Amino acid sequence: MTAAIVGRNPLRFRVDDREYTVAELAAPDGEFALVIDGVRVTGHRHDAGDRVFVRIAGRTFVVPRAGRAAGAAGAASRGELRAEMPGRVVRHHARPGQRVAAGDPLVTVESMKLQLVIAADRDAIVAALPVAEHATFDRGDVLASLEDDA
Amino acid sequence: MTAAIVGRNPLRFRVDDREYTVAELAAPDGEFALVIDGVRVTGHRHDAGDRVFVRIAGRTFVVPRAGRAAGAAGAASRGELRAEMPGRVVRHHARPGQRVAAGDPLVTVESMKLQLVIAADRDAIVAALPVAEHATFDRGDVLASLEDDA
Amino acid sequence: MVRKVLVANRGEIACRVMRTLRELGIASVAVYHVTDRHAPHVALADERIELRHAVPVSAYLDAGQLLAACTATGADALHPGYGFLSESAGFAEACARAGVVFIGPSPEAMRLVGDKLSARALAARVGAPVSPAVTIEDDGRSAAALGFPLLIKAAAGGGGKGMRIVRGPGELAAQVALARSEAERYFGDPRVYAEPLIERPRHLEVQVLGDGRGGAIALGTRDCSIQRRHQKLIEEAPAQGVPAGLVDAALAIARAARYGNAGTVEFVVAPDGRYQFLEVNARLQVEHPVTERVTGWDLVAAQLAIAAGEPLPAPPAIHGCAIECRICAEEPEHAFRPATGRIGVLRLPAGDGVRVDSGVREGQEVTAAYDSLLLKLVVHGASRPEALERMQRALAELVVLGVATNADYLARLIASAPFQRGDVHTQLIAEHPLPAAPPPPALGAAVEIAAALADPEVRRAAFAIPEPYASIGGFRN
Amino acid sequence: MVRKVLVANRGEIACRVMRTLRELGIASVAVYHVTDRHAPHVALADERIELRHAVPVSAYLDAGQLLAACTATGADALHPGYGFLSESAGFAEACARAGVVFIGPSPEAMRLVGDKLSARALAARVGAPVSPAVTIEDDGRSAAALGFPLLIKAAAGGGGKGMRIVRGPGELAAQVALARSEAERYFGDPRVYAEPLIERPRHLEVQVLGDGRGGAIALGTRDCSIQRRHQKLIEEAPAQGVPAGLVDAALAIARAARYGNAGTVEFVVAPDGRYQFLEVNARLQVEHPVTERVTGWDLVAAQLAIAAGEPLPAPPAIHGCAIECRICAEEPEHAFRPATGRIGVLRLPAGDGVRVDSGVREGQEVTAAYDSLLLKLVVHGASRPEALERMQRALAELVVLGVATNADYLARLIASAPFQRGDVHTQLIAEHPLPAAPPPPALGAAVEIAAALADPEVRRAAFAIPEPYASIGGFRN
Repeated sequence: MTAAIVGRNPLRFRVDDREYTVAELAAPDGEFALVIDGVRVTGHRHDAGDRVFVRIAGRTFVVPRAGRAAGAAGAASRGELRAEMPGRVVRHHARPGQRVAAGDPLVTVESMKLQLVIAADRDAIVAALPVAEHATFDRGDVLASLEDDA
Repeated sequence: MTAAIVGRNPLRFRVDDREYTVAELAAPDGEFALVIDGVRVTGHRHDAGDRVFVRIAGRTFVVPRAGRAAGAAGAASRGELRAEMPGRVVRHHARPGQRVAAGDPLVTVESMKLQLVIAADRDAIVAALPVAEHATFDRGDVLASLEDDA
Repeated sequence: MVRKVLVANRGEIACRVMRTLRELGIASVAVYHVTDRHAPHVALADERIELRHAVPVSAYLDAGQLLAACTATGADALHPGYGFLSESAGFAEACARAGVVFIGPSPEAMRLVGDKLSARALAARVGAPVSPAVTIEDDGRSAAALGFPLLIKAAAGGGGKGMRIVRGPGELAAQVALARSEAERYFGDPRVYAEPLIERPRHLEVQVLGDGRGGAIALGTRDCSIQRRHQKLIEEAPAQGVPAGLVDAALAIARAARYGNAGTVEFVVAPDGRYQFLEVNARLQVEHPVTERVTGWDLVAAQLAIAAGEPLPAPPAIHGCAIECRICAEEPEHAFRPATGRIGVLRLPAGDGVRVDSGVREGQEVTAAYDSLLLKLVVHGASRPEALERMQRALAELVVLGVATNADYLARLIASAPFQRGDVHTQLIAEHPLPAAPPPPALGAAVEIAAALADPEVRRAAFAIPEPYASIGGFRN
Repeated sequence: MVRKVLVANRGEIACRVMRTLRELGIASVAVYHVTDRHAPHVALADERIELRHAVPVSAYLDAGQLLAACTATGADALHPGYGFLSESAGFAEACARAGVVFIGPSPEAMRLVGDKLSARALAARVGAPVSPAVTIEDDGRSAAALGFPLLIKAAAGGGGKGMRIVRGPGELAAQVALARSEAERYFGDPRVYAEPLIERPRHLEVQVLGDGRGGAIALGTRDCSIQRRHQKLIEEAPAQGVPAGLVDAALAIARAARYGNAGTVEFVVAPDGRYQFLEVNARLQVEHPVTERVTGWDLVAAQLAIAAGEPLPAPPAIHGCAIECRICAEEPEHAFRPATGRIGVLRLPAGDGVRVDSGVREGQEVTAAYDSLLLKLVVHGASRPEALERMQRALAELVVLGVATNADYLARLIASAPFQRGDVHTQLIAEHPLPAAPPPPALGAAVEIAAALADPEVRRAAFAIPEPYASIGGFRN
């Protein structure tokens, strides 16, 4: 059971084969406020990296985030890992066509003087690493694309 | 009574004609821990922009900060306003030679898709606006330099 | 028993009422103006309804929107808190018409005690001492017979508004005119009266619960003499040196008024021990927690029980001493004028015997739109000295940065000899300004250095590290 | 009276001791391992000394460094808290040799009650019921005469360590060997003894204060039957259904031991009401706040008064009911195994009758280096039902995110019928796992959507705004 975006304007998520219309309201640090199918839902939330803690209605839930990419990239759409800020590719750790497991390193990038490793967010086959080693990229550029191992 | 840096390695401040050797220790958010002339001093601190709240030894002090520059730049040395992140100059609001008051806008910049106004941090005369309108700049570049109106 | 209560208030009192509702298994509805959308009382409630108004404070005074919110949420009762509409007989009547239980006294009792002249008459009728007062219908010369100094008050008044001190016949007419115009402006009622001024009085009050049928019990006394601008700043329970007969007088007044629900009967006590009836506050008071701490009772739960028609319990025993400090956004060194700012750092005291009733959170903007009360520190100890030590400890632990508060001033006041001795009166603050001592040089320098090192530019000059990475996330190291 | 106290502990108990020291005007010294440099107890103290050791927990057990810290800071007394060196007679002696007042019983009394066999003998001598026990010096067959099931315990033991249940003769020799090796490992003393196992017992205890000269008073009872892994999770005061004679037995033991300072005499109560002496805990207990709440006494202040040689006061009256929940970093659904993580969000409950003794702060890393206790929720109410409602409210307000805790489990446990009835025993948790119900679909979807929207990439896909600006500083909007 994970939530996937299936529409924008209005924002819609699919969870467990059901779709929900979602609007986000402002909330203080550590909290969230959503309107889901017209019902206001508020609670506390903390992103602990590999898992997200969510507290709603007096219950705390821990939602694991499988193969979350550390640092400067994540899965914008299911197949693509995009850069969150401009930078330079330092090294490739995989080749197109290679089978990788969730968490395997794909690319090391340097942004704002920090080196960050972009990792696979699921078990997959590397489709492409569009930015060559030592080449620079801009925010939003695709750093790696994956395809399902099927 | 304000504190000015008069030395580094070790860090030294001058306050009210006396000099103090200062070391900073790690501290949680909202707190500070210093060693001043060998004595550990801890407390809470909040930067409210135009004034800093400092709580030490059960007393709260409010330290005004005259003519502080808002936004993405500040006075690295007394005459220069430098960029804190890369960006592009959108517009100049003053010309070299012009007399400005503390808080007057000098340059509007765009960084990371946000527009920010760099303002004068004191009453002064604009010495230079080294980055032209629409030109890009890097972190640390001088965006404006001021000279005393004397 | 009610099932869902709309809390027609904000800040600490709204939070405090909701906590009891939750313990009783009663649903709560918050109302809020958009400026309060991140306020704690909105987060604490089970449901929330926005009140729309151009003026924030007016939103909470809008009877129509409040009753519409009751209808929309199915709330079968309304708790008014204090201030706002809590003492409006008209609003209580509107609630009754709408089928919503108003948690408070009946409109009739509110009207009776809300008018100072009818309340005085009632008190006199049951034998409570009242000041020799003169209703002023002329330019003031009718009051001169009382002698000077005189106090002029608004008949419809309360909270110190419309009150003027007259020290001699020369200023009488001018002050009467001023008092009338203030009374008209604040209360829509220009009637004023005069009474002899008692110098350096104590303000004592009795917490009562009435059943609305002529029964009432007392939950002990409070001393609320520490005031600034006629508003209380520190309260304690029980009061020391309560004159004989004062508590009985309060009960007689509550019974004669057929007072229902929680109320407070206030008295002024002269240095020689003589006392006079002052007024009745027909609501839960800001300072009710000190009574809760020495009785062990929950006054909001008691209000709900009375509203449900339950009989009054036997009066409670009093244990130890409780003290409350009102922590306000204000500047004691500038005549306690209200202060504004964003609360950047908020650390609340904890530990045994310390209760914090807070209506604010870190990150919250404190504006002039609302009352300056941020939170209340309430301590309880086995004795007054123990409670005082505990309050000093709580004040030392409290950290509110980003807006000026009276916390340091309160610590100096509590440490002062008159307060420690219990030698208090309502003019104490005015007579003892207690300015902060200038910091010793080492402390002053530490403050300046710590403040300088808050500045990213100073930090860069000092340490030459890229600041974004040094300050984002977790602890700096 | 002492002037400066070194608190040889960490976490909530160090904070709690320091708060009383501050109220009494006594300076406090914190000790800390570098891993605790940002911990609340270090910030709360007047002075602080770092203890150096490769193993964090060993730093707090290093008698030499602790006494050197007393010398360096001029501390004239030491409060050991609980755990660590609090029950080490050798350390208490070392303090005395160094001229530092150890806030606790005398080394002699500690030794007498610390050894389970000598404590049992003492209890039997004053007529307190003790179990028919057999000291095992062979492979266990000497214990078989007691019948089965049996409990094997370490003579030097405590806290459930070295304890083994033997259900039949076949496993006796193996379990004795295991118990011996655990006893040797934990306590450096392989002596073990056997006693008949009481099924489903309650754990009741008496808080005593002794003057060290044969005088002692009782501060009422506590029920600490709710345990997991032989460790207490929920405690309440006073205990219900206390067998006649139990409190007097506790006092007789404390007096015969010439026990000085605060201590606890523990008993096991069988379902039929018969009770047996269990052990004496020669220190302040984790659960002491429930006794503070029902007596109104400050037990740390009482410890300091006794250490200063003051006479014992008259025993206190007991008011209402107090309950404590230990909030631990652990996973109830995985046999309560300890959990680790960084506390990213921490919101503590507040309001009337709620006390929080916390040893953690937001941003703090919770590691396996220390005990899993994060904080204690303590509530007080006029009755047990009122206290239970208040605890549920406090648990609902508590937010700890970033590390798994037992808070939700405790809420389910308190809501369960046996606990509500007070039908508790030490095996209740083991017999009632109380798993969380799966969330209803709408709630489950809300959790997933809220979690997804915590991800910057999902946010970008959803809103297409530059995330750094959306999340830095103040409220998102």
